[in-house]
Amino acid sequence: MVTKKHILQWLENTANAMEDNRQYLTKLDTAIGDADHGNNMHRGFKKVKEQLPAFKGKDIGAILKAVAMTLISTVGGASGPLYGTMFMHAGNKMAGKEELTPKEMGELLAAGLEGVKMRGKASVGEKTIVDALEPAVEAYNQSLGNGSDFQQAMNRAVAACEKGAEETIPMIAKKGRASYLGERSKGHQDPGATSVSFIIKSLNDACLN
Amino acid sequence: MVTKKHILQWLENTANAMEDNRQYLTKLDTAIGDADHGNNMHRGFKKVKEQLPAFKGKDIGAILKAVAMTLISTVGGASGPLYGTMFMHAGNKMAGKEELTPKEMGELLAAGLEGVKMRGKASVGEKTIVDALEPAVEAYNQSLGNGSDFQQAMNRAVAACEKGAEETIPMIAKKGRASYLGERSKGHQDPGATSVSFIIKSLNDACLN
Amino acid sequence: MKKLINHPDNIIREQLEGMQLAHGDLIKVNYEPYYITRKEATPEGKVALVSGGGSGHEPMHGGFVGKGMLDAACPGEVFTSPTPDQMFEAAKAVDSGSGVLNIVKNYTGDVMNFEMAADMAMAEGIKVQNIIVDDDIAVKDSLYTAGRRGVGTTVLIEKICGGAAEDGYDLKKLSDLCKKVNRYGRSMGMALTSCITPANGSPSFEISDDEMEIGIGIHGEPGIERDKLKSVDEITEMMTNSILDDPAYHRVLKEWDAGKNQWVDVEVVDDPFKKGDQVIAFVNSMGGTPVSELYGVYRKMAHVLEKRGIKVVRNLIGPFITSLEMQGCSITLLKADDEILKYWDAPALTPALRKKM
Amino acid sequence: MKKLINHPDNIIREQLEGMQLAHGDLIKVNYEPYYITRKEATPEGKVALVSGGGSGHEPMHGGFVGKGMLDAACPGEVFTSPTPDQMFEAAKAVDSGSGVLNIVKNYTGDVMNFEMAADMAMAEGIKVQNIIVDDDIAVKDSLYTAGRRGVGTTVLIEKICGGAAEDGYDLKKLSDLCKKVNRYGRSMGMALTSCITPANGSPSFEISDDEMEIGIGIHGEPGIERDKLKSVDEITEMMTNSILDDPAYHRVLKEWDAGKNQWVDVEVVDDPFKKGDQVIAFVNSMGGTPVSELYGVYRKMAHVLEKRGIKVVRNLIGPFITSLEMQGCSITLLKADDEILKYWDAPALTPALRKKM
Ligand SMILES: Nc1ncnc2c1ncn2[C@@H]1O[C@H](COP(=O)(O)OP(=O)(O)O)[C@@H](O)[C@H]1O
Ligand SMILES: Nc1ncnc2c1ncn2[C@@H]1O[C@H](COP(=O)(O)OP(=O)(O)O)[C@@H](O)[C@H]1O
Ligand SMILES: [Mg+2]
Ligand SMILES: [Mg+2]
Ligand SMILES: [Mg+2]
Ligand SMILES: [Mg+2]
Repeated sequence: MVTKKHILQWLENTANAMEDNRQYLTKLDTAIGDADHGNNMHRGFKKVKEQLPAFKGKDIGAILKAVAMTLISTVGGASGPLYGTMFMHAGNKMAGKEELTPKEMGELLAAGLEGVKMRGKASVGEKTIVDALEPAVEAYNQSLGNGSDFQQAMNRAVAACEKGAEETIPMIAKKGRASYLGERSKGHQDPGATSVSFIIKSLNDACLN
Repeated sequence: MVTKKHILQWLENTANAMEDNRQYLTKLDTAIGDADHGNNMHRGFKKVKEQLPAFKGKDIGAILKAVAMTLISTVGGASGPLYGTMFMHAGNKMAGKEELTPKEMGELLAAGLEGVKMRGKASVGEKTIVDALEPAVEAYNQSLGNGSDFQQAMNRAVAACEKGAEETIPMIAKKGRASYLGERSKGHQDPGATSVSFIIKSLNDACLN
Repeated sequence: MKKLINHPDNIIREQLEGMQLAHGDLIKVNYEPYYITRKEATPEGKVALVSGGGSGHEPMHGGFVGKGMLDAACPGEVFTSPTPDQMFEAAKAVDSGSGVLNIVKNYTGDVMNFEMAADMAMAEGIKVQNIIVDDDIAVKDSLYTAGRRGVGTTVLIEKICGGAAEDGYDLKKLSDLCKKVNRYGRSMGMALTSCITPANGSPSFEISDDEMEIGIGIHGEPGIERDKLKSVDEITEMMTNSILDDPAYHRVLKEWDAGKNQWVDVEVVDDPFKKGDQVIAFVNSMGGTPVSELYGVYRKMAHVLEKRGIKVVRNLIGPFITSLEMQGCSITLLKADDEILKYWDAPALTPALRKKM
Repeated sequence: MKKLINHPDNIIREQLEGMQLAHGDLIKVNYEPYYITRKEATPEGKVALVSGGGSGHEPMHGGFVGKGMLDAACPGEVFTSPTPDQMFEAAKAVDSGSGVLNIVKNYTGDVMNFEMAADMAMAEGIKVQNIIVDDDIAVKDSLYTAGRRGVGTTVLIEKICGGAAEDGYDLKKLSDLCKKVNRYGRSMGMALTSCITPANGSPSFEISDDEMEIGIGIHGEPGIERDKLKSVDEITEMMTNSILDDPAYHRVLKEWDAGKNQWVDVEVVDDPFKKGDQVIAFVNSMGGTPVSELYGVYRKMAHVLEKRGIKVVRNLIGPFITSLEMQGCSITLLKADDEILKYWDAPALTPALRKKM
């Protein structure tokens, strides 16, 4: 079972990952964007991390919604509303829950993906967050459907997510700021697809403990 | 005797010297001024050179005054009025003359120096044109007074002028733009002192032929 | 990085404090969250005009808050869209009951954040419309991209719609004017140097001494193409002709349908410029290019327009929508009809733009 | 060298052509020799205000020609004083019979050229006075130098004396006001980068990434001292305090004595600022520094002034007296009495500065 402790650990791991990879994500965004993605993600999750102690009394749904509000009001840019909506939809779905079954974790992830797609209208192949998040969600749920346990499913999700992020390299961006570059957006890994892979990896790391 | 031909040759030599040393003079002015002295002198004497054919019918005084007007209306900056007044006073002194005795040449130079000093109020030691021009005029007239011939006197003038220009190096500027630098103006040769040494050298070269 | 700043983390706050100290007679800065409003409350019956976007484009938008232009502006982090809570709080602060028009530059982040803010404001009973500005012709198609960026026309819209709002336009009429000005305006930009965002401290793109970047946006993002540095005449001719030759532009823009009570997609088409058009010509500095060079651009642009039978009836020249200290310029041409000219000429008194006041 | 220009030899002409095309409703450019006048002739009875100086400081002076400010401006080559024939022709073009006041920045070249021009104009029967602006406190003494340079106060003088001239001041009264404003104004500047003059194509001074130049003029000349780059707070505090702590400044300035019919030397003393003074505060960009950073400067300056008991009653913020694309800023403080405030607030309509028109 995934407990609130795991969720709080996930958020802390994510905050640390964004701090560690601030420059890396910004560098990716320098190539095909406006050089702020690492700064944006770091600003948002730093704030989330500060608020973790205050989240302790909340249920998982409420925690995720509080994260959403924090991201929405601190990140800005494209990633703020996208990740904000991701956590908002995930939180709505998990309302009232104190712990999650592996199946519920699959629902959480799916709701998050659905939130990103609702907000950003992107599909796979457009060089966005969706290119990493959708394979991750699919891998997780498929793996679980095929009888894998939670840990195996999470591992598959992480692998699919990282692969999805890498596969954005040859893509021509069709959404977001990188799309202005047309052909010139080829050959660079998408910042958002990369940051979501850190989020999924952080979740896995949290649940391993 | 110095003829009109010599005077016209002087002006042409000066124009060529300013063209050749445009960057050098500007470099000197970059160190302690505003990086335009070579450009200013080149602009002025280029215009003078263009007008040389039109000067043929004029007497020496009129030629020098025409040069003055051209410099005044094309050079600008500090050097425009200074050299303009130098040629204006020299021209006034030589009014109506078609050729000059060595003594008259001395008067021409002295009138030019007096023009520069009247306009700029500088004395020797202040890191200006005067530091090169005054020794040159004194050397010429002294040499002539001591019985030297024209050529010897001119050579002495050139040597004194160049020495005067070099001796501006350790000086602290007290006039013109370089004076803002105070102590920092030390260690650099004055652009105006240098350009006047080209003018005197050009005169000597012209009269040698 | 050479900038007149303290710590990069504090520049938005400190520069806002500077604005407040400098222009306290015109504006009021709110710090939590950040937004700037006029000093005086929105008069009853007047639609409130709100805009916002990443910081680093000053004087846009904060410098355009004041009589005859914006009622509020929301500054984001440098080159990062502001957040919905800023926009929502600003809307609440300036709504007089006649509604709020949000002027939104077409960047994924700005559009999404303003949409969320509009939803929040409408949930509180505030009438809202979001109008998107997408005038940067460097972005060619809209089918395979996020669409054209909002650039220079934004400044002109803020002046023109500001004048009309002052004159009593209701939300519907003002939205229609805003959409028209956007349809009538087209821009193109270029850069000689990259800017440096304070948070990063290094150039947003590398460019050598003999190169320029064409079709640049205002966020230090790379442009559409890299070229050898050319003369101002060549650059200006290329930019002006590109704007004039740009064909009809089709795209789908989202707006709020108050009747249906939902966001709807509307197909919008810009017609190309044609001989005989009258225009407002706006030559803009990216920040590091001095106004003297803009006059060189203006000169050639005027020659090209004259040759093409386009008449410049008004102009604006200077650093109004910038990219930090980037060197470069943009040209915006706005087809001007009587309504547009009337409100372009209307009085305005803001920190950065002043007319008849 | 990265600039939006064609050949360096043609930039003055081309940029003037651009100004004419852009501002033909306000100004008229004369090309041989170069000078800019207002479009309309000087009204009878009005003293004509003329200024001029090297190009590269735009919008000064050409951008300040128009109602409420200058009647004419003479642009020289880049960073080089214009020539007497320009000033003489400009004086003839704008004199209405009530005389011409030349506003002359204190550089050896400007002073000498304007003096020759005044002599030429007076020989033609035009009443002339030359008033020297020397407000740059970076230059410490006047005994051993050419004296303080004319910098930021020039802009304020052109506005204030422009207003007074419009209001019917005669040549004597206007000269007195001009001298008072100069005595009341003090400036200091600094640079983060060097500018590049088009004719040279290379920086006027070398400066490394962690250095700044303090006490810089506006001609790309080196400053008074080189220092490690500091925070905007430290820089601003140092500049503001330097201006406030500057003691009485004694020097001898030349002016025309109409009674004696000759140039005379007049001893002039500036009194230092004191607690309780009201000031107009002018924070200026050297060209390449964007206005956002100026607000950072303004903020700290306002804090220092407040602490020192000096009250800012008006301000001006932006690139008004520049050094091509140089990055850096200057601060000018002008003690303001009722007369100065009255004409600072008076209407003006010029390409670069506008008030109540
Ligand atoms: N419509 C969209 N759907 C999903 N992800 C998107 C969309 N548009 C942009 N993104 C993601 O946002 C990332 C950029 O985020 P960020 O740099 O923080 O915002 P901005 O582009 O406003 O500067 C891109 O790398 C991309 O992955
Ligand atoms: N008062 C003066 N008397 C004589 N020479 C002067 C005086 N002031 C400046 N100069 C000379 O002028 C030179 C600079 O000329 P230039 O660079 O053309 O003018 P500016 O200083 O206006 O840029 C100096 O090197 C100096 O020799
Ligand atoms: Mg980004
Ligand atoms: Mg010089
Ligand atoms: Mg961004
Ligand atoms: Mg000069």
